[in-house]
Amino acid sequence: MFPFVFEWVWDMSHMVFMGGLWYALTIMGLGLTYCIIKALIDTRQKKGGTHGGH
Amino acid sequence: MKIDRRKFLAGFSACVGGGAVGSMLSPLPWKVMDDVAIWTQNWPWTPVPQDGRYSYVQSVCALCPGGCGISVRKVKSRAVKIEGLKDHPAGNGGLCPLGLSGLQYLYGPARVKSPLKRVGKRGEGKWQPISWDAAISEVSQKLNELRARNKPHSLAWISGENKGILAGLIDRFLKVYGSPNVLRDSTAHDAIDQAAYHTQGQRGTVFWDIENADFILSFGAGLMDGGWPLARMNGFPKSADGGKTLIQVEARLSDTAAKADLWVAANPGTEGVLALGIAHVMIRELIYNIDFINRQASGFEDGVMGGDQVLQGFKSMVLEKYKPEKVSGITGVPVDAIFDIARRFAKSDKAVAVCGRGHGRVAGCMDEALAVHYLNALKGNIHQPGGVFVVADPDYVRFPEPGMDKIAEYGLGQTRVDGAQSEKFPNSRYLLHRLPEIINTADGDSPVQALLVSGANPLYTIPDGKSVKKSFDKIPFIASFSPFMDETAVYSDVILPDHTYLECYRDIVSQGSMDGIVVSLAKPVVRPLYNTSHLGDVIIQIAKALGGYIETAFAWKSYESLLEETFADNWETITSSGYIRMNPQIPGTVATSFNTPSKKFEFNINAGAPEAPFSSAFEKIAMEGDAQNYPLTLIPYDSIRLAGNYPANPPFMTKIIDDTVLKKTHGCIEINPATAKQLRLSEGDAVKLSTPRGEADVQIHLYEGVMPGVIALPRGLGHTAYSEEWGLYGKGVNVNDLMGPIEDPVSGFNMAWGIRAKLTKI
Amino acid sequence: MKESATHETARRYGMVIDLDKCTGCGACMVSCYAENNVPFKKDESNKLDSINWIRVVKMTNQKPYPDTQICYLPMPCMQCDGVGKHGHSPCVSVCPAVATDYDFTTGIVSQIYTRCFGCRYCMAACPYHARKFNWWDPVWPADMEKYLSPNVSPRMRGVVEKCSFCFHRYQLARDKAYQEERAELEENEYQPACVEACPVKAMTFGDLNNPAHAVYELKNHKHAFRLLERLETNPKVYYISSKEWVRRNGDNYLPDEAPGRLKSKAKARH
Amino acid sequence: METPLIPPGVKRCPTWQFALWMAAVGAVLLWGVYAMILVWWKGLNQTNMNDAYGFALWIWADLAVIALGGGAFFTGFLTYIIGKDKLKGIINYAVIIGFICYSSALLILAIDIGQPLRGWFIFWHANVHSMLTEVAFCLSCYFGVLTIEFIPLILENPRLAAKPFLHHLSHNMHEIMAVFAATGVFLSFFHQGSLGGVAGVLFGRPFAYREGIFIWPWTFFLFTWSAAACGPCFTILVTWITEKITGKKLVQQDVIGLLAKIAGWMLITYIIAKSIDTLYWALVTAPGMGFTLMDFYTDHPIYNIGILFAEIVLCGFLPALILITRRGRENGFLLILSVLLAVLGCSINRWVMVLQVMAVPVFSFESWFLYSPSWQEVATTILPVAYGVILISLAHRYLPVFPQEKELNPAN
Repeated sequence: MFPFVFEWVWDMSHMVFMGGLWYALTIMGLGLTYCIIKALIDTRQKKGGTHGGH
Repeated sequence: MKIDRRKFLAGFSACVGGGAVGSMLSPLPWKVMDDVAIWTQNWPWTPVPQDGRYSYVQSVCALCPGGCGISVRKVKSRAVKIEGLKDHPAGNGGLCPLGLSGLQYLYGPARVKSPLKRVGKRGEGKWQPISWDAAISEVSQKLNELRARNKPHSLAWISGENKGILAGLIDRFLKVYGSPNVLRDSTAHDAIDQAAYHTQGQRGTVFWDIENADFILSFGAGLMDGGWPLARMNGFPKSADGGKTLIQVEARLSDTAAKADLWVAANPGTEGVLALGIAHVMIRELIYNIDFINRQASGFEDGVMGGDQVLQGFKSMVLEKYKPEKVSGITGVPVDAIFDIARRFAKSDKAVAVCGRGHGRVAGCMDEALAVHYLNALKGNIHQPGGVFVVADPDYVRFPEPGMDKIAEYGLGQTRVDGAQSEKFPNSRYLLHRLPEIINTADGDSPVQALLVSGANPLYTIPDGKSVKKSFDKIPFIASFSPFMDETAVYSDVILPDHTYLECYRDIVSQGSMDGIVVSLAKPVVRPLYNTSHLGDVIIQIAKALGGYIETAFAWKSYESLLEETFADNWETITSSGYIRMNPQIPGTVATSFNTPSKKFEFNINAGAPEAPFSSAFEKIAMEGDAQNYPLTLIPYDSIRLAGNYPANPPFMTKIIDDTVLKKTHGCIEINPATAKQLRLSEGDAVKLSTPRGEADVQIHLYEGVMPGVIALPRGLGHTAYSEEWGLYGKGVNVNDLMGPIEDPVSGFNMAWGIRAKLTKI
Repeated sequence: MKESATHETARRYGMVIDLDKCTGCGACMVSCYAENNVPFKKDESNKLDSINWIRVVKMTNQKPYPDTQICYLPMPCMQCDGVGKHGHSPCVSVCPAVATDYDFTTGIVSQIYTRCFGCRYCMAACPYHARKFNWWDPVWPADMEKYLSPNVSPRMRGVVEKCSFCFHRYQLARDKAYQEERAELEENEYQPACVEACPVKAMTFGDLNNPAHAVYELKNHKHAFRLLERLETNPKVYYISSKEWVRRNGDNYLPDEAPGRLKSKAKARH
Repeated sequence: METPLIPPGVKRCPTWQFALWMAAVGAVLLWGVYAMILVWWKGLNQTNMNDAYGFALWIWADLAVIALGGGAFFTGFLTYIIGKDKLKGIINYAVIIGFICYSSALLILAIDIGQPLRGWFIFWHANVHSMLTEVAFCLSCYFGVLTIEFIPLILENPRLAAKPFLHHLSHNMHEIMAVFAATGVFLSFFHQGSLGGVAGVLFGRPFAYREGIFIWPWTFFLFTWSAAACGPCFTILVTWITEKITGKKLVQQDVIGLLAKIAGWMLITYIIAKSIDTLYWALVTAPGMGFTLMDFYTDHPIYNIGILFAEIVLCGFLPALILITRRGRENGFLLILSVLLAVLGCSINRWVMVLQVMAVPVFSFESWFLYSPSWQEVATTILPVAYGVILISLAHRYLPVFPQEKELNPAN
């Protein structure tokens, strides 16, 4: 999973496979972080809550 | 701020949750995960074998009469593996699965760890550990008592030790004590040895020189089924790089039959008749060894016996009574095949005919042994390389003549309890299988008042287990020297456990070869694990306890000192190389080697003559039971994956038994699919197997390789002793319990090869 | 599969088993148990949960008495080279945790017990049933732990194990050669326990790439075959049998096919 | 004042009734948990698996729930990526079902492996060539996505939504849901496919082995395809069951109809592809390995040729043809029958690709390997069902799962 485990080889299969994995994890991580930070900001700005609409 | 329950809970949850999230960001969970995984790799209940210095001990296997050389790998003081010993004359580096499993006997759960005295009922398995002194005095008191009652001959010793110093000590002990009753199991070798005695006048061990033969005609011998060391089979079976010819006569497709060039499926019990049919063809076609027969044989041609009475010779008897057509009718072997076998046998350079069913556990019929031996004479291979030799028994065990008292002389003067060496059976040394019936039918007290058992498990191996048990119940005192908790040990009153062969010195007489006899030395591979004692030392101790001249007759310090004394000049050699060759006793020429009155090989077949060992009315060996009630024929078979005798199969070998032989605790019975179809039985069916001697639950296994109408059970299962962890307890059927002995009229040997049986679906 | 998957291995240890010689005695199995600390249970009659690194399978020609024949087939791990001999054996390529690997210096497929987490995918992948799972904790009753060899670690419950061609013996021999400053091992220096134990010498072991080794010639015997060759697993265990039905049992054939004819076709495929 | 736990405007059963229901299902759950603990504690000897049956009931259950949970990714794909807004009426439920299926799948995997405490080696020491590695990675990542998709719904529980932060979080997550959905689709494509690859790459098992393209055997694509086809069918089926149990209409029929129509077209194309694959395998791949089609079937009650017919015709073409016709879809009985058949067909396919692969002898001298699961296996397989029922019950009771519920069931 990480380049420091001994099975790791810098070959095509590892780059494609692990590239895909880290790409997905990054999107999820960034997306979540964005949501949390934005929610914090929204809370501080005391935006009115609108139910429904989504 | 007022903290109510709700707020407290919320705060508490927040702390816990926050803590959890926080710790997830710390290295802690990762460390724990790693530690847990490492823990699974070092579970304390999964052993880690200790490493250490390696060493190898050369010794010899004592688990069967083969006596193959072994090399035991040790790590520090632990023995970790047994392998074949290269360059040892017996085995030459090869070992059978039994020999390879030896360490399981040593370290296994079936060991008796100290002398034991029975406290419950016999066979109940309740024991009290006692000291060696107490154990020896238990035995010596009983023995003193018998002598006091002037009944020394009511002591019997069933011994598995056949040759060598231990056997000599046992023989000597009984002699000095005053009992003629040393009892040993008779094997196929006893029959063939007796056949050689009848024809050649030589007492010794018959040795078939298959190493040098290029053609074996085997009448049911389990050459590849564990009866013989497989390493001796070099060149058999045939393979890409050549090899020699093997013809196997057998009703069941055994491993030997499977490896044979030709499998001759003769009706069981008619193998000897087939031999005579082959003899017929050889004589008729003049393809026997005419030179040998003319010069070295007597009784081949008809003779005149004083007056006008013509004495029928072997030739005319065989030509008259064993015509291939008739033999074919009896044996079920096609006429063509009989001709073919005869011609191939006759024309081979070095052909030998061998016999002894399977492992040769049952002595067998004299007629059959003689018929096969005659065949070898016709081939003219007696005392020829690749043929048959009579090898003299080793004579290195020489004890000074002991003194005897009146009681001993009286006791020795009594007839043996089993009837061997009697007028009726003068040439048979032991007839152990007759013991149960003699005890069971005796008036009054049992003729055996005390029984000592070593190296044998008679309660398991003697046929008709029920009557064996009944007879043992009548013996007031039974002591076992077994290192293992076997059936007989369980049923004894005192156990004085011997060392295993890996814990002590012991001389082992390996199977003979053309160069004579090999005597190997078993060495203590490891120090005795438990509070056990060498049987040789125990005999000396018992003699000491009996005192008087008996003590004097056993004035050795210990078994080990006796061993050293016995080998004397050879001691150096045998300890360093592990074995010595004993002086070959084969006389150089055939002429001088026959010890008969005529100095020739005697075809002694005269019907009705009291000295004739061979019955010229020989057709098929008898079988117990009537065909009406018991439509099938049950035959026991031997497998190299099952130790059929003593000691019981080790776990490693039980592990390699096919699931078509043993399924969970059910023994499987082999039956031909055609027969099964008639009986409406299919694979895996649970059935009751009944014979005139008993019944057992078995499971059906359809096997094309067994003759229609015949059903086959393996020897070596159905144990009721040894530890449960040994993995054999209560598994399968002991076929010995389902069969009774049948007495050969000439030798008294058990010649039962099968019994009538029936199967009923449960 | 750390090394590039394109080069052929230097040594390819393999075995040739002469089925005409094998008597089915089982010495190979027992020797293997003792050598490799293979445990036993009270009941070993369920052959599907009985650990064997080499099994001797009994085959019959299915003909009625007395034309019946039996042949014993000892089956260790076939140490497959995989399609195109790239080391992609059926099992190595599927193991998710690199607990089994193909060693390019010997051609031997390893199994790392402490790495295996017991998913059993390799067992599903192996058509030879060479792989065995530790369904139970191994137990050595009485003093039997004393006979365990330190050369091979006993396996814990929940992992897969299999024949390693007694790789520890290779390591010992290699270390010895290294100390003696030799680059090559003699043929007899490295022999697995089963081969050594065979009392009828039905098994021959050595480097299939080395013309000096007996297996080099034997594998080209006219009656030599491998099991399931058509699956392109490329096993390194060869068999010799003079019996056609035995050779036919070694693979699968359509009704109109026969072992001999097909062999050249299979070879032509790679 | 307490914010109510139950969403406003909908009617829920009394607490005692709900508690009783939960207790009943909980008992089944506990039985499964007991079996699960047994297996973890004593090891896999608690199962009837053996060396020939290394993959058995659990792996089938695993593959089946993942395939059926495929409704989540495919509905998500249709809703957020393609923009079928109508499907918003059912997307929440699809996500919950997917969440249940995937969490169950992960749990089953954790029970199934011999060394659960080393399970993470599959990530740490990953062999990127193994289909199972791909499955494990995508499965756990996608489970993460499903959790992300599920969270905003949980946060819509009235009491939680009352907290401003949670409310905003929920709102923001909804806003960028398309991004997550797209990631989910990407991950799902690979793990559904890899699950197909698990069997398809087994070149030592002629029954399973399929040729393919690049590193992917045809089963890779067929599995993804069938999950996309049958997953929505399962969503429809579960929705229908939920409606029957609650006695309420929860999703508008045209939403169901749209989903059924799409599923139908997916199914018909899948089953045609599957038929072509089967034909090629039976006529080219297998004979090349020395097998005829009938070598793979025997007179066993399950593994006879009927199972192939059932999978492809009875549970493939038949439901597909019903679903692609308007009249078929609009007939309530036929609709449910066909989604049921499709779900069955997909399950049969997964069964065949796991258990029959193990059962078929590869050597001509071997006989078929048959196995029947132990009670521990059955219990642990039922465990996720009980867990799913509990989670659905809770979600239905406390969360606004069905946006159309209020309008379909106007205040009594």
